[in-house]
Amino acid sequence: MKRILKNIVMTIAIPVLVYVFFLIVCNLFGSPGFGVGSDLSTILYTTLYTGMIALAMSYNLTCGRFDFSVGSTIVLAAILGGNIVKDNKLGPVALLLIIVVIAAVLGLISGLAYVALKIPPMVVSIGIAMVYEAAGLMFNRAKGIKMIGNSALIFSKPPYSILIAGVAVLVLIFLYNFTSFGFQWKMLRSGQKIAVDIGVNEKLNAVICYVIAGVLLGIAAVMYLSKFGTVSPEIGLSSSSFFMSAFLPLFIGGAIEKYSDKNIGVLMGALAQAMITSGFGKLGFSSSLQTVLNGVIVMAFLVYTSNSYKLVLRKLHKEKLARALAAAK
Amino acid sequence: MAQELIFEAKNLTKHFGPTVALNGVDFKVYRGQITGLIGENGSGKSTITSIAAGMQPATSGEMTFLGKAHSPSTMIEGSKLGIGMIVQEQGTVSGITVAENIFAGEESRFRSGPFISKRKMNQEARKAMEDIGFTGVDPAAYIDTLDMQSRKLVEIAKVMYNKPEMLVVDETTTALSQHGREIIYGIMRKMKEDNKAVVFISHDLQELIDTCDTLTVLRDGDLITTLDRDQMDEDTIKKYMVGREMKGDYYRADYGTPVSEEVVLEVDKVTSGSGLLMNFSMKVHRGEILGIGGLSHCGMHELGKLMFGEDKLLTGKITHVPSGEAITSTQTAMKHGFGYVSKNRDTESLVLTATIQDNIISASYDKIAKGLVMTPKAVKEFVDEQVESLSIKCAGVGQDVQYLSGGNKQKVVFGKWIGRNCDILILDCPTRGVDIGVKAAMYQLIDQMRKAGKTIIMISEELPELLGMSDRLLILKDGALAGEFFRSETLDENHIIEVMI
Amino acid sequence: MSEKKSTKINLGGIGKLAPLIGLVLVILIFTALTGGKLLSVTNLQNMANQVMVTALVAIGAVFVYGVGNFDMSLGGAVLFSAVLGAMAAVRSGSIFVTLVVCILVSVAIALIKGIFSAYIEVPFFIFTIVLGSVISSIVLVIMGSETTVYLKDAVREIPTFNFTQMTIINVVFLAVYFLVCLFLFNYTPIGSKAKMMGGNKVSAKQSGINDKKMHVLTFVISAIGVALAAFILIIRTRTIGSQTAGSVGTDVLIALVVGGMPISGGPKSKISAGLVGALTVVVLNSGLTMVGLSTAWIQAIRGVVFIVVVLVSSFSYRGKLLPR
Amino acid sequence: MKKKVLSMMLAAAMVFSMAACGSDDAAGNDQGGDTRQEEPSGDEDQAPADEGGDTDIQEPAGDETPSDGAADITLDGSWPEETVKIGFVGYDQASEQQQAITAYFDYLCENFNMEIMYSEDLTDAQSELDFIGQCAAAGCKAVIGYYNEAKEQSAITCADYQMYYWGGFGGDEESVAAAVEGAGEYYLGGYTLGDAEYEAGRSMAKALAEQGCEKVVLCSGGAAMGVPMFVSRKQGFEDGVKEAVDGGATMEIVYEVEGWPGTDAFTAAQTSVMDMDIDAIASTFDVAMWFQLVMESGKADSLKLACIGEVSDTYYDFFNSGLVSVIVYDNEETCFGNAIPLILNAVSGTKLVDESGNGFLFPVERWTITTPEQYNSVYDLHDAGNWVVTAEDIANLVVAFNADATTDTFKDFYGSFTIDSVK
Repeated sequence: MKRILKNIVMTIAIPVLVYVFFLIVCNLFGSPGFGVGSDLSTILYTTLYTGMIALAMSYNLTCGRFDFSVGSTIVLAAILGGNIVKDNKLGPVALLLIIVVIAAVLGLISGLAYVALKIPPMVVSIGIAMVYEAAGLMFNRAKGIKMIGNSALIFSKPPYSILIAGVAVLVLIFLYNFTSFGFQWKMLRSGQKIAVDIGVNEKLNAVICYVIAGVLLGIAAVMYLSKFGTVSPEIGLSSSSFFMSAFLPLFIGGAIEKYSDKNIGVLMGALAQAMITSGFGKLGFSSSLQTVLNGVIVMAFLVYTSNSYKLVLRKLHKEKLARALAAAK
Repeated sequence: MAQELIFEAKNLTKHFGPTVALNGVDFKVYRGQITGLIGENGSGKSTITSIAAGMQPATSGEMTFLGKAHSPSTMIEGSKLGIGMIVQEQGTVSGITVAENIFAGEESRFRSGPFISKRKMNQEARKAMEDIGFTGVDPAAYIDTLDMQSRKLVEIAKVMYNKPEMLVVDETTTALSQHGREIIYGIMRKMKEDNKAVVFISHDLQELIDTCDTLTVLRDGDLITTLDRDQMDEDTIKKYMVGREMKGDYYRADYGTPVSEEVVLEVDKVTSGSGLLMNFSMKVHRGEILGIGGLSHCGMHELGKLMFGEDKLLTGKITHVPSGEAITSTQTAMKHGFGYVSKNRDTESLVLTATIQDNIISASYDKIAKGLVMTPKAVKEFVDEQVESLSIKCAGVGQDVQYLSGGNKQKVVFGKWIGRNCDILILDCPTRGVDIGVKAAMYQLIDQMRKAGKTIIMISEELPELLGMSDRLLILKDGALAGEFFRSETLDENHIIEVMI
Repeated sequence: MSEKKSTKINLGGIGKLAPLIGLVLVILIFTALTGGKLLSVTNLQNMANQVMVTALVAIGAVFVYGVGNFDMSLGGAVLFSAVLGAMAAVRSGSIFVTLVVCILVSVAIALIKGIFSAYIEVPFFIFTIVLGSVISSIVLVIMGSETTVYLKDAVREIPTFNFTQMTIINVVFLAVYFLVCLFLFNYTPIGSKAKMMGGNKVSAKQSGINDKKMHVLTFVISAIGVALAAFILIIRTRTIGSQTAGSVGTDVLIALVVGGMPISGGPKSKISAGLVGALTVVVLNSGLTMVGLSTAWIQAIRGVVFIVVVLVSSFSYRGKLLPR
Repeated sequence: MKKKVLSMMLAAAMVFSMAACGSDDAAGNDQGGDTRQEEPSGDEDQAPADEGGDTDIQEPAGDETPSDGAADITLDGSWPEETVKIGFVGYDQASEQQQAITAYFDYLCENFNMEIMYSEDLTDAQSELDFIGQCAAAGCKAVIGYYNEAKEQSAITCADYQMYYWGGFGGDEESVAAAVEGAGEYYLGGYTLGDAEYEAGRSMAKALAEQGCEKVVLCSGGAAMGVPMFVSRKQGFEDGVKEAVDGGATMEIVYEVEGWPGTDAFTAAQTSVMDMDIDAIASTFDVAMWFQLVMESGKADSLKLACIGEVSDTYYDFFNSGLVSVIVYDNEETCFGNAIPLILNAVSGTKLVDESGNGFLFPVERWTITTPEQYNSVYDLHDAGNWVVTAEDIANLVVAFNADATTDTFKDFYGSFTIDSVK
């Protein structure tokens, strides 16, 4: 029982700390409206939206596969799906299904491309991102999708946003912990050669990761479309701006994974990121200053996670040193 | 008793790109027998067994197992068909639990409805470990919490869980402690009693002679002969392995040559960051071959790295006596003419994807470059000299090191340090994974270097090599000095083994 | 084991020459498609100017990628040195001061990156993506309300260069920097050390290669390329805004990969990858635009060509495991 | 290894020597059109080109009878014989204004033998100059500087390539003077709305004041990022508010939202704005990203939106429902369409120039739409496929068609066009 309590505390530690910090700072300096009323709904939306993107990237990044085509998948899925729904005057459920299916197919394509060509994933994903962006531009003569006020756009507000994101996370928890895909994924993450020698089908596992990423990006696309009602095509790899805010959740998720589950960890990271952004907003920082501060926080976290093994090592050395000195006497 | 055939390979062939690992080998394994397999590195012995186990496909030829045609595509399929294999390298994946390692790839066995129950998996894992007498490990713990020995035993438990009809033990014993070896010998004996088959591969001739019923010798991908128990003795085995009479002395022939009193390196109350080495002191004299032996985890490898400034030094000091300077980093060590050949050659002494030329010059840029300029001519001279003097067989200096044989790779490493003409050479298992032909050349080379006045510190897990080559031999046990022996004809392995184990 | 001549090498050989073949192919195809206009004098001058920034930065980046550091912050570095250089130009009015400021600023950024990659272990690739966006935002904070920096308000008249003079300056800068880098990479230990470090960090360290010094040194060499690119940007466009050099980060990556540079660096790195890659990309862009395709088609084709060239040059190292 | 390096050096040397010798050539005969240029086009400026049009006058003489000039040239895309390729420097293909311009130019290309080459999304001076070079290589005759970061440097680069340049640099006289001096006869001039961006912000504020809005939120877009266009629009809006307050209205800017939609910061700011009790949101770029939020918050009737935008279907139902009350509209046909007559005249040898013989700045009206009737008058016209400035109007301004066309007739036609003159 004690261990479970410790796990829960550690899992929610980071978001709670961030919340308390900004609550104090905002009330002292900035306008006091932090984490209350409409600000809360923004934090909820940003948490779920950034969380979906971060989760989509987490399944590939931890296996060494950086995916540049995240942003372009969201844009293309929203534009194709949105126009189909708008032209045929379909309802919200159709909007969700169509966009998620399209995004899953886009994920499948980029997964198959990577597995078939066997060239570094980062390189493939840049080529794929270019092609998806170009497709988004060609479709509908660069008008993208404009369906403002359309009745189907319900997914940016609770309860629908929580519903779709919640179901997605539950499915992921099930897949990650209770299916052979999850087990084999964990093995491939740190023991690629051994796993492949034993007989684990790495290609299938990689493609599944890309499809899962596709589905999650589809959900993110639906939420984005519901929030703004319009998506315009990106060009010149500028769609990479979509995943800039996903790094912090990814690393916080990595740190929290031991205490609970990777997917919950990433969501907690997204919650922390959302609170940081709205906290900065309340304190009246300019958007460029916010980018700088966000960047510094991510860098600090990068340095911590990649050097935390040194702390463990130092502890071991200290113990051994004590034993050596004792033996020497 | 009638020997019942369990496994047969007919005209088995395997090509790795241009090189031929196996050409047309016929190999039979009988029930109730431990079939020994021996051969140089690259002779194809591991290739046969990994094809049988399903780790890699054969280029041509067929196999029959338990009377049926047999060609498994993965190790999981192989184990289901009844062939289990234990390899030398680490076969467990870190970052996941012990149970997940044991049932890697076979999770669906514990599926109840859509879920895979971790509870059932842990239960079965505990049972599998208890089957081979390996107790006291929590199957739900992360495997990283276990030391090397226990991780290997987890691997053995995994293989035995599938109740294999034929078990392949591929050079596993060398990396294990005594306790681990006992477990393996026990398993092999039990398999033999249950009228199942065991294929045992090892470098240690004595071990093979003690345990195997028949011994098959392989060389360069061809099956040479199969010896029965009575025909097995070390010299005939070696003769078949090398294929020609061993000309001249294998090790050093001279005894009683005096060693200069001058101390060139002093190790004073040293404790290494990792491993067991603690408060260890020793002195090294100029021009001597100092042998350091012991079991694989006794701390000698950490000592080697410390002397080269590679590892973290918790206590004590290592000083290069002639200059009085302490060795704190690789740069200072190399400044004083130190050289270091690591035990894991492919991951620490060589860059496999680089060319032979780049590897050989990688330790002597300051020697080749005049000022800043390193002319291709100077580089070519430097490298050609090494390739000739060590007679490295290769398609050209521009060939990638990864396409060379084990022996030639080791020659490149030696070339790297000899090119720099170091005074003090630290060799960690210099002849590991090298075939006997090249081993003999290595020993001659080490002897020549001694004669040229170089100081050599040879760390090795093979006692015959230590006995044959070193002027003075230190034996380590659990991080401390267990015994010191001096070179003499009468010295033999038994004295040393008592101290070592 | 018999030592038959390894066919592996010539298969790899084709892989090595793929980028050069790619460049020639692209030139031939588009010369035909544009009825020779591609190689018209105007367009050659045009391409010489366009290739400048990408080539200069890519050639320097070969050292950094070679050591195994995957640097995505080059665009930010060019922007930062260009903005500060332009500001110096306006206040000092002298071209020489501008060049010196560009060099100092880009070397300073290089040292920051050097410290992080050598002394503080960090997943360098993600670090530079974040560093790139931070640098661009710092530029906005510095420029504040000054919006864009125009050379024409300089204290003393900065000499303007007409079109042809500009081309000559470009050619001289690129040729000199390329030859210096060619010399450093192939005729001094730096290149070989970088290749070894990129190939296997541990064994490079065990051969006595001082990895910390090498990390910093390779960043400084790349910083010189960044500074030259920023300088040329200033004197050519005479206007530096907050969006300058926005796409340099990805252009350099594409140029290096198309030039045959392995993503993780190591022994197969070659200095020619920077130049050949940049030339191929410029010819491709120029040809596609001249053929009169819409922007969307241009980018789609560029994406496909990018993947195909990488596929061809990856034939020399195909393993059983999926590359990471 | 050595063979490859040598072959590589050879390739590089070959490319650069061609560039170097190419550049000597161009320096040699700066004046005349480059004879070795591949395109068969005759020299535009050497001798007055006399394709097709029988009128052969350099300067527009007033006494020519208009009738015979226009008679034998039909508007079916056959004139001028040799297709006039024009480069268009754009910054965002997805922006509504650029899409509206593209539609208008497509219509004109059906009437005149023209071909427009659109640039990729250019963000900085260097890629702008690269694109201009690209147009020269593709054989363009002129470049329309819809987007301009490098100011007069673009005009000078066009002159180097012997191409005409259209662009008013946002009404910046200093840059126009430098362009005239640097680019000479290749600079055609451009429209000016008298510091267009500043005026747009000011008229938006004025219109909102007239509609009695007191508490206003301003979306300043790229102002914080130092993009000149947005900085002056914001400045204009703030001054407009000050003027309204001096004129007795109670009006103040309650909150400023920076940056672009899509970033987390923008989303957070939008939500907090919806909480404030404000009666207007003004944006220095489009305002479509607010519709969804305003509709959901149920403030559609109490809130007014103003923006610098387009007459297009996105705004149609929101303008008619009264949600959007003010649109400051640079009508693409008058603001950017005027480039076509200038280019056609220059290409056919009858370049329109001001009294001192150079390219000139001419004022153009910026329309402030405040009533649905005004909005629908333009929208219905476009919807039905006809245009405010038709091909015939443009033909009238080209000397080859109508000998009476002069710089003054051109200035009057475009200068006087207001929302009310739309039939």
